Order: sequence, then structure tokens, then C-alpha cells
Amino acid sequence: MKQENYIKMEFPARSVNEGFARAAAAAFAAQLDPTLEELGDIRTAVSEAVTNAIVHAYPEVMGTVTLRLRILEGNVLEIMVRDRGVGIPDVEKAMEPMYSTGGEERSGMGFTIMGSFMDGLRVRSAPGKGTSVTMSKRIAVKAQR
Amino acid sequence: MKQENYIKMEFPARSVNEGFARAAAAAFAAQLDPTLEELGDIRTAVSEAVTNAIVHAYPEVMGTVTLRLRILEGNVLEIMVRDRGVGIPDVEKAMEPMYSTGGEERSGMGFTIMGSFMDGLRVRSAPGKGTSVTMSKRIAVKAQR
Amino acid sequence: MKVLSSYKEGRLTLFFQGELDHHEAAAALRRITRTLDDYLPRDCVIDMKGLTFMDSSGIALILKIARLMSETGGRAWVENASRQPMKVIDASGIERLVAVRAGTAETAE
Amino acid sequence: MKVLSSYKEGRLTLFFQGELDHHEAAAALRRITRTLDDYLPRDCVIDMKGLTFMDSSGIALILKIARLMSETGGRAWVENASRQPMKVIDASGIERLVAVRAGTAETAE
Ligand SMILES: Nc1ncnc2c1ncn2[C@@H]1O[C@H](COP(=O)(O)OP(=O)(O)O)[C@@H](O)[C@H]1O
Ligand SMILES: Nc1ncnc2c1ncn2[C@@H]1O[C@H](COP(=O)(O)OP(=O)(O)O)[C@@H](O)[C@H]1O
Repeated sequence: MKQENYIKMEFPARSVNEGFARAAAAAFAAQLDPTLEELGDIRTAVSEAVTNAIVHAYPEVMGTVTLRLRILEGNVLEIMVRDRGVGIPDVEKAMEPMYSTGGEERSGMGFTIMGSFMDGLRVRSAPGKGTSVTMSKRIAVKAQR
Repeated sequence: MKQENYIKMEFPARSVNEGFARAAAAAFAAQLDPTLEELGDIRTAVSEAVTNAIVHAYPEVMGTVTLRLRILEGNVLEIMVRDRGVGIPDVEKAMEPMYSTGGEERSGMGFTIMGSFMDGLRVRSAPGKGTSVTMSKRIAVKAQR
Repeated sequence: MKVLSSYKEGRLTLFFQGELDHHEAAAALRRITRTLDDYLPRDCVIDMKGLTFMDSSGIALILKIARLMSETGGRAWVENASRQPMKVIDASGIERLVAVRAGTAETAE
Repeated sequence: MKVLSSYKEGRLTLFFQGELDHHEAAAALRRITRTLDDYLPRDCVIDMKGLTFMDSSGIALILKIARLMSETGGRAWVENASRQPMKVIDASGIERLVAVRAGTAETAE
């Protein structure tokens, strides 16, 4: 009767929630018994994606961010971050290292880090409609520790 | 421009999510700068309410639990736990200390602990429709620590 | 949650470590019942020094251990509960049923 | 996140502590800019021993500090990054722009 587990969260696009989002993601991921390094990777990727929704998606209004974590077959953690914000006109370009519309306080390395810390990264976006970032990572099954 | 903050979470009524729920609640509450004792009270109350939804609400099916945390004016944390399960026929009776329909693995002290660890506790339930438990706690504003 | 145990001269000490909630309680009870059956101790000490969290599921577990012990003519009590578990114990009023000895262990929290 | 600092003979050391994300970065930059203006140091060491988490907002902050230092003819570098921050630094490739001295501090994680 093994059932897939998930958690879906919704919160306002306020920067104070960045720390909350990665702590909650880490707490959920704990059931896969990740190593400290895997947990660090997950916290980092969540922080990047959630920060993007907070920084870039809603320049005018206070929108909301949805974070969904799912456990898929094969000890895979899937992370989805979605906003209903301005969207990304050219996703390919946005994903290039160092590309940023965010000025000096952004490095343009967010997507690069998500890509290198996770096994899978898929970005879907429609201008005026919003953006969803879906990432996945297989958590190694440990021998009895 | 001070805005109320909230977080809304939804997850399956599986016991593995009890630990997640209280960790996520603690991570959210952290922005109110609670003491360790206040944080312990919040974790305990969330654990009781979420466990009730997991243990009692869905005897037949696998339902979902909603946990919402809000920050209200005056440094008040409001916690709402809701299920769409069987409901409680007699809420007053259910809230009596030691009353339990859960057998030996339950103590019947869940509501008592929620009431004593939080400042406010309101239980609304309709048989066949579900239960919502709303709790609130004022977090003392600390002098600069 | 982990339960370690040590036995000496009729006294079994159970060391509770980590977080004790409903999810953990059932498995813990199975392991503890087996240990009690193995040793049939006269005293059973529930040492909570390493317990960082407990909710009312822990209260049910303590009462169950006390009942198992009294069935074989023995006694159980709680020791070294740190702040959060102690507060749950206080609120639940089980001290009328099971002895709770205040420990000095405030480190676990 | 906290930033402590110490100054000695032209060298300012900034001790980063806690978690460095976008929420924390702006306030940290303001404090650091003020400190740099106060001391006008020749070297600025960013000591990450106490930093338990950093994302790409930290990369932007490091680059900004390096730029501020080079404006006054000084240098900045990173020391003692523990595993998670080091991995972010590696992935971002800023080592071409700012020196990163491997420390032995693996305790912070
Ligand atoms: N959720 C989003 N909504 C709108 N634009 C986004 C979003 N995420 C990323 N972008 C765009 O993609 C660019 C690159 O993102 P990223 O690689 O994370 O770097 P950074 O956030 O540092 O700018 C951003 O500068 C922004 O223009
Ligand atoms: N979410 C819920 N759905 C249905 N019944 C509930 C729910 N929460 C509590 N109850 C009922 O109220 C009783 C008392 O709850 P509580 O004081 O938490 O003690 P316990 O969970 O240990 O039984 C439960 O035994 C159950 O009958």
C-alpha cells in the first residue's frame, strides 16, 4: 500500500518566506533519508527558484508563490515552484549563466545552480501568465547506517 | 506597508507528515522571533491537531490535511488545521481530558494540551463534513536580544 | 526516535532519543514490549534526557509502559525530561499515575 | 545572518554567520559598505566559517564587495567556506573573478 507523498504550500511573494521555503522543503525531504550534502543541494535549489518568484515575478503587485514537493518512484524528489507573475519572454536566454534582469543584487546564476544541484530542471513560462520551475533529484538509497 | 504573512499547506493524512508539519510550522513562526519555549508550544499544538486529523478524520479513505499559519496584528500567530473527514459528533465531549475514541495508543489529552499551550482554541466540526481547529498564540515581543 | 536500553540488577533503563510522536510511537512500543519481555525487570526507568520533542502520543506510551510493568508487579517512572516533554507531562496530569522524577537535564532542548 | 568584523593593519575580516539569501543580502551589503567606508582597508577577507547556507544572492554579494574593494585599489577574497557555500561558489565559477582560499573549516555545516 505504498503511496506517493506530497506537500503543497502557498505563501505571499515576500522575501521573509525564502528561509521558510527551504526549511520546509528540507523537513519534507528528510523522509527520503538524504545525506547532508543532498539536503544542502535541495535547500539551495529551492532557495533559488523561490527567490526568483519573489524577486522577478511580481514587480507591481504582491502575488503568491506555490511550492510543491512530491516523492516519486525510485526515491526521486520532485520540486515545483510556480508563480502567476509576469513570466519570462525568452526562457533559453534567461537560463544562460550570468544573464539577469535583476541588477547588481542578482548574479544571474540562479538557473545555473538549480541545474547543477538537481538531476532535472524544466522551466515553463508564458509572459503575463507566470512561470513554473520543476526540478527533480534522485536521493541515493543508503545502506543501513 | 506592513503586510500580513501566511502560509497554507496541504498534504496527505499520513503519519510520516506529522514531523514535517511541526517543523514547517516552527520555520514559519521563526519570523516572530519566539523563545525556545514558545516554539516548543507551537510545535506541540501543531503536532496534536495534525495528528488528530491523521488518526481520527479518515478511518476509511486517504484524505488530505490543510495547515494554515497566519501572522495577525499584535504579534499573534494563528494556526488552523482542517480536514474533510468524518467530523466530531459531540465537540464538547471530545474536548474533555482523557476522552478518546482512539484506543490504547491515544491518551485523550490532545485538545487539553492544545488548550493549555495556546492562548486561543476553537474547534468546529460537522459529522460527515470535517473538522477545523483554530488556535492562536501571542508571541511576546522581545527587547533587543 | 530511538530507544536505547541498559539493564542492571533488576532495573531496565530506556533512553528515549529524538522526537516522540504518533508516527514513532507504535514502533517504539513494539520494541519496548519485546525488551520488557526479555528482561522482566522489577523497575523500568524511562530516561528522557535525549528526547527533544514529545506530544500526547508520548503520554499514551508512558501509561502503556507503566501498565505493562504493573502487570508483572514492577514499577515504571520517568526521569530527566527536558523542558518541552516536561510541559506536556505537566499539562496531561499523568503524575498522578506515573512518578516523574525531575532531572537536571536541560541540555537536550 | 550576522556579519561581524575585525580590523588589523590594513586588513578587514568580515565573519559571515548564519544563512545568506536574498532576504538577508541587502541589509548585509548596507552594513558592509559602511564598514568598508570606515576602514578603507587594503585587504578584505570574507570569512565564511560560520556560514551555514548561501545561495546565488551570496555570489552577487561577494562580487559587489570585490568591486568596492578594487575601486579603492584593494583586494577581497573568500576563506573558510564550508561545503554548501563552497559548492555554490564552484557552480557559479566566480573563482575567475575573486580568489577563494580553501579553509579547513568543515565544522560549520
Ligand atoms: N519566476 C520568474 N519570473 C519572471 N522572470 C524570471 C523568473 N525566474 C527567472 N526570471 C528571469 O530569468 C533571469 C535569470 O534568472 P536566474 O538565473 O535565476 O538569475 P537571477 O535571479 O540572479 O537574475 C532573471 O534575471 C529574470 O529575468
Ligand atoms: N480531526 C478529527 N476528526 C475526527 N475526530 C476527531 C478529530 N480530532 C479529534 N477527534 C475526536 O476527539 C477525541 C479527542 O481528541 P484528543 O483530545 O486529541 O485525544 P486523542 O487524539 O488522544 O484521542 C478523539 O479521540 C476523536 O474521537
